[in-house]
Amino acid sequence: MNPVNYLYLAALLFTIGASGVLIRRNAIVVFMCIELMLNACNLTLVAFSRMHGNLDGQIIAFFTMVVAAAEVVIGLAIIVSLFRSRHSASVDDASLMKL
Amino acid sequence: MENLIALLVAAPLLGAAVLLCGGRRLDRAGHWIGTVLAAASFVVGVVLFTDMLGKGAEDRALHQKLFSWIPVEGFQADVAFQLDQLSMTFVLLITGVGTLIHIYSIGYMEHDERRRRFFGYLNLFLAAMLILVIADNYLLLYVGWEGVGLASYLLIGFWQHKPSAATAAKKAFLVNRVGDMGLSIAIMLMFTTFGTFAFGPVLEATGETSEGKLTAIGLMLLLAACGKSAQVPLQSWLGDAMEGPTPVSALIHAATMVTAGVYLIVRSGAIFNAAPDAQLVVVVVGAVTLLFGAIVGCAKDDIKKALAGSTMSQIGYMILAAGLGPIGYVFAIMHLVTHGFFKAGLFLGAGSVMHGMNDEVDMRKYGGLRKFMPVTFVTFGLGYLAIIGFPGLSGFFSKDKIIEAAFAKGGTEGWILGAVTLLGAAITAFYMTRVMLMTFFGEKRWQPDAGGHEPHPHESPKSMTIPMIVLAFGSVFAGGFFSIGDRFLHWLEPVTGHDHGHAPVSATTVTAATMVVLVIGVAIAWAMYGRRPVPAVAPRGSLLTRAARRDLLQDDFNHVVLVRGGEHLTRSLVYVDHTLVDGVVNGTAASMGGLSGRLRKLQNGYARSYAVSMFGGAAVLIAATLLMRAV
Amino acid sequence: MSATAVHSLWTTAGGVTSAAPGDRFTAPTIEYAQLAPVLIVVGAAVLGILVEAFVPRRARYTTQVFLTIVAIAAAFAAVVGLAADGYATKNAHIAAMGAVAVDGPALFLQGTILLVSMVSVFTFAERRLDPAAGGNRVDSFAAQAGSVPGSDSEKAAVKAGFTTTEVFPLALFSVAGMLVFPAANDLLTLFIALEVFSLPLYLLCAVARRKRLMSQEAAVKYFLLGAFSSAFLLFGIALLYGYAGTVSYAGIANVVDGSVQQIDPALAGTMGNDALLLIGGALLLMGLLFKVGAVPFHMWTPDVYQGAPTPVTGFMAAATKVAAFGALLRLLYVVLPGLTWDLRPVMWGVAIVTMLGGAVVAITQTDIKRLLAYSSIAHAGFILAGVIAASPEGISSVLFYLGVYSFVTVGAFAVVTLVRDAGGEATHLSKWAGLGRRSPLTAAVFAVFLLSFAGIPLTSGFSGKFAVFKAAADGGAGGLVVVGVISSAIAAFFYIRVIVLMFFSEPKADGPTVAVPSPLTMTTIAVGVAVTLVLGLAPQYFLDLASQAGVFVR
Amino acid sequence: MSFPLLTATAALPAIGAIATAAVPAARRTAAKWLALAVSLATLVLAGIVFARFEPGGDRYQLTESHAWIKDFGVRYELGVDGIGVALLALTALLIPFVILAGWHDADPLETNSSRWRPTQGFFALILMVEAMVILSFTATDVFLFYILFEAMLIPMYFLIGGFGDRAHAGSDENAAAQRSYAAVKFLLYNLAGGLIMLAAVIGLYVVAGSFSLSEIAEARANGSLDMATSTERWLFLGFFFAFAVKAPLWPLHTWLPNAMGEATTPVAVLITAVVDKVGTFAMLRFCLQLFPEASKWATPVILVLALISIVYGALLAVGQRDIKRLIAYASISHFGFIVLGIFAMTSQGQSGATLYMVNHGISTAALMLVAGFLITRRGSRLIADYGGVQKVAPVLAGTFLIGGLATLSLPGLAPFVSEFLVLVGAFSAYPVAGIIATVGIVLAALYVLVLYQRTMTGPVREGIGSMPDLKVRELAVALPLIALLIFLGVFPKPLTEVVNPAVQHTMHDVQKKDPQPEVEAAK
Repeated sequence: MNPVNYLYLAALLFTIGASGVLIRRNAIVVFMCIELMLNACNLTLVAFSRMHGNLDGQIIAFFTMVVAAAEVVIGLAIIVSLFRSRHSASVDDASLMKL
Repeated sequence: MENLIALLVAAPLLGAAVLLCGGRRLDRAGHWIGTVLAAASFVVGVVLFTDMLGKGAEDRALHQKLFSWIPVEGFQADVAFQLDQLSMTFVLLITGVGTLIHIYSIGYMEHDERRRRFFGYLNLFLAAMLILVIADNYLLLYVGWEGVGLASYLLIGFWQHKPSAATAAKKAFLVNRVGDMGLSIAIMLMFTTFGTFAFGPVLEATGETSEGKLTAIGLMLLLAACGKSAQVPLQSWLGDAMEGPTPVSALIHAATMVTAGVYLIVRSGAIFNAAPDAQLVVVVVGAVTLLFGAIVGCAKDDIKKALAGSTMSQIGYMILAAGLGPIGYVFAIMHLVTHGFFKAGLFLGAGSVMHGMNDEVDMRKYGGLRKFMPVTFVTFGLGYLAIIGFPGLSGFFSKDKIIEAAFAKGGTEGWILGAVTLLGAAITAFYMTRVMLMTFFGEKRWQPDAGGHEPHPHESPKSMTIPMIVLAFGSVFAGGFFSIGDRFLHWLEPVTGHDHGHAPVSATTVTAATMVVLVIGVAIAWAMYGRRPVPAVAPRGSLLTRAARRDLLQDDFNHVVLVRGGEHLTRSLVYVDHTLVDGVVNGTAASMGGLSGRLRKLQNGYARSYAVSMFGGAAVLIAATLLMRAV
Repeated sequence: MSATAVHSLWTTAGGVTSAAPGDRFTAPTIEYAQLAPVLIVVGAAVLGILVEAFVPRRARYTTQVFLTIVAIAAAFAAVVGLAADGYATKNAHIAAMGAVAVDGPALFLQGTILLVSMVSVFTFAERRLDPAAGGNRVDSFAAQAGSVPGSDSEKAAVKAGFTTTEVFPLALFSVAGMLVFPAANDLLTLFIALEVFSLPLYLLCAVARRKRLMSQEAAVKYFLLGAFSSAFLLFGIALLYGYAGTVSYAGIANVVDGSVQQIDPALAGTMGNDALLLIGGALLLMGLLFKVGAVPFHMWTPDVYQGAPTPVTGFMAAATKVAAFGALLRLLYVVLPGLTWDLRPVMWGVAIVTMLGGAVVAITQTDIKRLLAYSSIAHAGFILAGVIAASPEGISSVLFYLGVYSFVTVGAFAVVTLVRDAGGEATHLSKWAGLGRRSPLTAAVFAVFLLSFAGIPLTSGFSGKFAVFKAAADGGAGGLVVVGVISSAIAAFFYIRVIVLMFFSEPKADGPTVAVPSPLTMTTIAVGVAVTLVLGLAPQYFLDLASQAGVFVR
Repeated sequence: MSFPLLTATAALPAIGAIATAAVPAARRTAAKWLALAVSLATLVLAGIVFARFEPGGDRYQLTESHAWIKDFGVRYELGVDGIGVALLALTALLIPFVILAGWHDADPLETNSSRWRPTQGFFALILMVEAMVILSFTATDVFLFYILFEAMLIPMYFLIGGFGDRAHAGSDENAAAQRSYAAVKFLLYNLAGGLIMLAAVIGLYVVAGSFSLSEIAEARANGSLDMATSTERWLFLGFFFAFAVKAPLWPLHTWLPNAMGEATTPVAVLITAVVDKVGTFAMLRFCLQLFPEASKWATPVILVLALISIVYGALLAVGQRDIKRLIAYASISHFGFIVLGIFAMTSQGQSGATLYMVNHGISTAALMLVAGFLITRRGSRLIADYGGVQKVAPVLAGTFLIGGLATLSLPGLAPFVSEFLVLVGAFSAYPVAGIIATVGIVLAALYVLVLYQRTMTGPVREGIGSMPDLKVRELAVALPLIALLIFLGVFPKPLTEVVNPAVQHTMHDVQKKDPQPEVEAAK
C-alpha cells in the first residue's frame, strides 16, 4: 500500500509541533511541542521502515526516544533552574540579551 | 676660448652661493664680493668680445658643451652654451650695466642690514640672465628664463616686511608663470615637431614643417615674451614691481630682464619669418603696448611708476620692431641696448633723487631739485634727452630706425605702424618732459613728513653718481657709435639676417616727422607743467587720466575676473570636496551603520522569533531546492 | 560494501538466521583501535562522573583537570598514531561496520578538535581570575549550578568553596560527540553524535558564576532552538531514509546517483521521484547550518555566546564549528554529490547572506562577546564559500581555515576572560577604551587576533581566507569571492573599531583591570598567537597536511 | 647562491624595529639613536644595491627566489629593475631624515607611565614601514607584493592614529577624535582597495596559474597564457583600484588630507614621500606589465582622472587654511602628474614619472619637514597664525622657500626635470592632456607663493616674534635634502641612466613606440 497517508499525518504532526514552538510562550509547552515534532519523525521512520521492509527505521525510532528522554532530562534541568531564578517559565521573559 | 664661456656664468653664480650661504660673517665684505664677481664676469665678457672681433663675421659663434643634462630615450637636453654676436651683445649689456648697478647699490643699500643678501640676489640674477642669453637650446634658456623670474621675485620682494612688496613680488612671479607656460608649450611643440629643441637644428628645420605648427610655436613664444617683457596682456606686474629697491628696477625692470622677450623673439627669428600670422600678432602686441605704456606713463605721479610705464612702451617699440621680421630685428636689439643705457640711467637718477628725499616717490612733492643735486640733474637730463630722441643722442638713432622700419613694412600695415610709432614718440616726449619738469624745475613742493623732519635734498655719494655718469655717456654716444657706418647692423646681421624693406617715405621725412611730433609733445608738456606751478595734490583729471592712473583699469579687470573668480572657484571646490567627494564615502559608511542598526533590531531577544526565522529559513531552503529541480 | 553489511551494526544480519542456534549470534566487528580517540574520551568522561561521585571534594578539581587533560592528550596521540598508520590516506576506510569513517578529513578534524578542546580546557581550569570566594580560588563556573542566584543556598555554596567540577566530564562528553560528528558515516550516528555534543553544551552554558541570569537565558535559548533544529534534522533523516531505504552515506549516495533503485514506485507516483530526497536533504542541511551558525539559522549565536561563561563560549565557538563543518563537508561530498547542482544556488544564497549579514550587523555591536559572535557568523560565511567549491582543493582549504579559525577564536575569548572589573568580565566595549595604554601587551595580543580575524596579511586569518577564496574562485564561484572581499572590507571596519578603542582613546578612570592569569590561560593565548603568526608566515606545512587529508572515503 | 643583498636590506630595518621596540622605557634616547643608526646602515646597504645594479644588465637584478607557499603557488622572489632600485634608494634615503625630524615628536607627555612606551613604538613602527616598503619595491612575486602592500597599512595606521600632531586646532579630545577618524579613514580606504585587489590577485592566479612576474611574462611570451579581454580588464581594474587609492588619484583622495593633517609631520612625509609611491610604482610594474592591453584600454579614463587630480588638487591647495592640508592637496596634484606620465606610455613620460616619484619624495620631504619645524615652534597649523617669519628666522624661511620652489618645480631643482619630462611625454602622445597639465604649473606657483607670502613675509605677527631659527638637528634635516634637490636638478643622469632601460622594458611590455617627431618622420 502507499505510505503517503502516514507521511501526511507525520507532516501534519510535525507542523503542529513547529507552530506550537513558534506560538506558545511557556517553555515547558514549547518543549513538549518539540517532543511532538520528534514523534512525527518517529512515525515517518516507522512507516518507511515498513515500506522498505528493513528495520533501520524502527531502530532509529528507538534511538530517537532515548535521545528525547535525554533531552527531557537536560531541558527540564535548565528550564527548572530558569523558573526558580525568575519565577516564570515564559520564554519571552528570558530576553535580557538582544540587539 | 670656448671654455671661458662657462666662467661668465660661474663667477656670479659663485657669488650668489657664497653670499647667500655665507651667513652674517660676510656682512661686511659681502657687497664687495658681489661687485667684484660681477665685474669679473664683465671682464670675461670683454675678453671673449675682443677675441670675437678678431674673427671673421661668419665663424664668430662659439659653442661649449658642459655635460648631458637630461638624457632620456629620444629626448636629449644638454647643458651647453652658444656665444654668437647676439648673445655677446647681451652679455656685455648685462654684465656691464650689471656691474655699474652693483657699484651703485653699494651706496644705495648702505643702510640696509640685509645688503649682503641683496648682492647675493643680484649675482643670482646676473647668472640666470647670462644662462638665458648664452644657452644653446630652449630648455636651458627656460632655466635662465625662470631663474631671472626667481631673482626678480626675490628682489621685488626684498623688503618683505612691506606687504605691498611681497604682493608685488608674488604677482610678478605668477604673471611670468603664465608666460612660462607658453614657453614650455612651445618647447613641447618643438619636441614633437623637430624631435629636439636646440637652437641650431630647430631653426634650420623650420622649412620642413607646416606653417600652422610654426605659427603655434610662434604664438606660444610670444606669450612667453609678453610675460617676461610686460607686454599687453601680461603687463600688469611691471608697475607693481617698482616696489623693489631702485637699483633692481634699473637693472632688471628696465635694462635687462624685461628685454628677454625681445631676445627670445629675435633669437627665434627663423620661426617667425616662416609664420607671418604669428609675426602680425607680435607687431600688434608691440604697437598696443607701446601706446598703453606711454599713456600710463603720462598719468603716474610716482616717478618710478612713470618710468615703468615708459619702459613698457619702449619695449613695445622693440617687440614691434622684432615683429617686423628681418627688417626690424637689428633695430630692435639696437634700441634695446641704447634703452638699456638711458633707462638704467634714468632709474638710477630717480633712485638718487629718492635717496635725497627720504625715499619720497611722489613727483608732486619734488620740484626745483636741480639746485640740490646737480649731478643727478645732468645725468638724468641726458637720459631724458636720449629717450625722447633728441637729435644726436642714442635714442634718436635707435628709435628713428624703428619708425623707419615700421613704415618700411609697407602697405597699410606699414602706414598704421608708422603712425603708431610716431604717436608713441610724441607721447614719450610728453611724459618724459613732464617727469623732468615736475622733478627738477618749478618751486620746491616738499613738506615735512609725518615724523615732522623735512627732507634735506642732497647729492648722492660717489659710488652712486659715478655709475650714473657712465650710463649718461652711454645714453649720449651709444646710438651714434652704433649707427655710424651701420656698425651694429653689420655686427648682428650674420645672426639675425637683415632686409631693408621698401620704405614708402624717405628716411629724412621720417626723421623730420619725428622731430615735429617730438616738439609737439615737449611743448604740450611744458604748457601743462612748465608754465604754471604743479598742484601738490593731483587734480581729479579727465576720465582717461583717471583710468591711466589705474593702469587703464586692467588691474581691476584682473582682480574682478581672475582673483575674485578664482577665490569663488576654490572656495566652492573646497566645499564640493568636503561634502560631495568625501560625503559619498562617509555616506556609505553611515548608511552601512544605519542598515546594521536596522538589521540589529531583528535580534529582539525572543527565542520564538529566532525560531520563526529558522522555520522560515527551512521553508525557503526546501522551496528553493524543489524549485531548482523543477526548472 | 553491500547495503546489508552497512547497517548490520544495528540489525544483526538477516543472512545468518538459517544457521544453527549455537552460532546464531555473529558479533559485529568493531575496530576498537581505530575508534580509540573517541573511546578514550568517552571513557574518561564516564570516569569523570565516577570521580564526581567518589573523590572527596577537595581533590576533585585537580583530579578532573588531570584526567581531562590526559584523556585529551591520549586521544590526540591516538589520532596521530592512526594518521601515522596511513589511515588518513591509503588505509582510509569505514570502521565499525559502516558507522564511522576513519579517513583524512575525519582524523584532521578530530586532531583539530582535540587540540582546541585541550586549550579551551585550560581556560575552563583557570582559577586565578575571579577573586577568591570563601577563601578558595574559584573558576568561572557557578559554585552550585542548581541553587538560585543570590539565594542563601548559593551564598552557602560559595562560602563552602564549592565549584562545579562537573564541567570537565561534560566537556569530555561534548568532545566525544564532536569527534564522532565529522566521522559519522550514517545518518543515525550523525544524529546521535549531534545530540551527544549538544546536550552537554546546553548545560555548560547555564553554569556561569557571574551574570547567571544571562547564562541561564542563554542555555534556554540554545537548548530550545537546538532541539528545534535537531527535530528538523531528524525529519530530514527520516525522509532520506524513506527515499533510500538506508541511512548509510554510501547507500544513500548509490541511490542518489541511481545505481540502486530503491524507492517505492507507488510513492514515487504520488510525490515525485526526488521530493523526499530534496526535502530531506534540505532539512538535513538546515540542521547542520544551524550548528555552524549560518544566516538565517544564526540567531541563537549572539545571545548564547554572550550569555555563556566565556571559556565555554570559546570552546563552543571553536570546536562546534569545526565539527559541524566537518559533518557538512562529508554530507555534501559523500552523500549528496548528486545533488550539488540542486543545492548550489541555495548554498550560494546562504553563504552570501551569512557573509554580509554577519559583517553588517557586527558594525553596531557594543559587547565584545556579541561582536565576536557576529564575526564568527561572517567567518561561517567565508568557510561556506570554500565548502561550495566542489573540489578536493575546496575540502582542504576548509579544513585549513577551520584549524586557523578555531585557535584564533579560543585565544580571543581567552583574552576576553582577562579583562575584568568589579562585575566580573568587562565585556562592554566602552570599558575597553584605552586598554592599550594600561596594558599594552594584552591589547597587542588581542589586536593580533583581531587582525587575523580581519584577514590582514602575515596573519593566519589571511592564509585561511586566501585558501578558501582561491578554492572558491577555482571552483567557479568567483561571485562569492567578490562578495567575500566586500564583506571582509565591511568586517574590517568593526575589528578596526576595537583596535581604535583600545589604542587611540584615552583610558577611563573606572576602566577595567587586566587580571594576571595562571600559566594555563597564558598557554592558551600563547598557542593562539603562535598559531596565528606561524600559519600567517609559513602555512605550507599545514596546507600540505590539509591537502593530504582532503579526501573522503566512501 | 650569492649573498641575499635585497633581503638583507629589508631585514635590517625589520630587525632594527624589533630591537628598538625592545629598548626599556627609560632609555628613550637610546632607542632614538638605535633607530637612526639602523636607518643609516640601511642607507648604506641601499647604496650598495644601487652601486651593484648595472643599468645595461638584465631586467631584474640581484634576484633571489625561494619556495614559500607551494599550495598558493607563491614564491619568495626578489629582484630590482631600474625603477625599483631608484625608489629603494629614495626610501632608504628619506627614512633617516624622517627619524631625525621626528626626534621629539613621540616623547611621552607624562613621563610617569612606565609600561606605555610611545617613543620606542614610534621609531620601531617607522623602521617596520621602511622594511615593508623596501620589500614591496623589490618583490617580483605578485602575492608577496600584495601581502606587503596590505601589511604595510597596519604600522602606518598606528603611526597616524597613535602619534598625533601636537599642534592641533582645538581641544585634546577633539584632536584625538579627528586623529582616530583620520587613521580609520586611511586604513579603511586602503584596506577596501586592497581587498578588491585581493579578488583580482586570486583571479590572476586562476587565469595565469602563477604569481611570479617572470613566469607570467614567459607564459605571455610563448603564448601559453591568453587572457580573455574581459577577464584582463576586470583584473586590471581590481589592481588599479587599489593603486589608485594608494596613489591617491581623484576621486579616491580624500583620506590623504586627513591623514597628513592629523599625523605628525614626519609621518605625513612617510605617507606621501614613501608609502604612496608604492601605489604609483605598482601601476608601472604590475598594471602595465601584467595587463598591457587592458592598460591601454583604460588609458583615456585614467588620463582624465589624472588631469582632474592635477588641477583639482592644485585648486584645493590654494583654498586651504591649514599648512599641512595644503601640502597634502599639492601632493594630490603631483600624483596626478605621476599617473599622467605613467599612462602617457611614452619613454619620456614614464622616465619622467619615475624621476617624479623620487623628486617629489625629496621635495615634499624638504617642504613638509621644514613646515613641521615651523608648526612645532608656533603650535598651530593654521596659515593665518603666521606672518613675517623670515624676519625673525631667515634660515627657516629660506629653506622653506627652497622647498616651495622645488614644489612648484623651478628649473634647476630636481622636480623640474621630472615634471617637464612628464609634460613632454604626455604632450607628444596626447597634446591636449599635455596642455591642460601645464595649467598645473601656474597653479603650483600660486599655492606655493601664497603660502610663503602669508606665513613668511609681511609684518611679524604676535607669537612669532620670539621664534628661534633652525637648530643644528633641523639643519641636518633640511640642508642635505636641499643639496640633493639642487644636485638632481642639475645632474639627474645617475638616475636617468638607471631608469631608462627599465622604462624601455615597460614600453616593450605594452608594445608602445614613442611617436616620431614630424620632421624625423618626414625624412
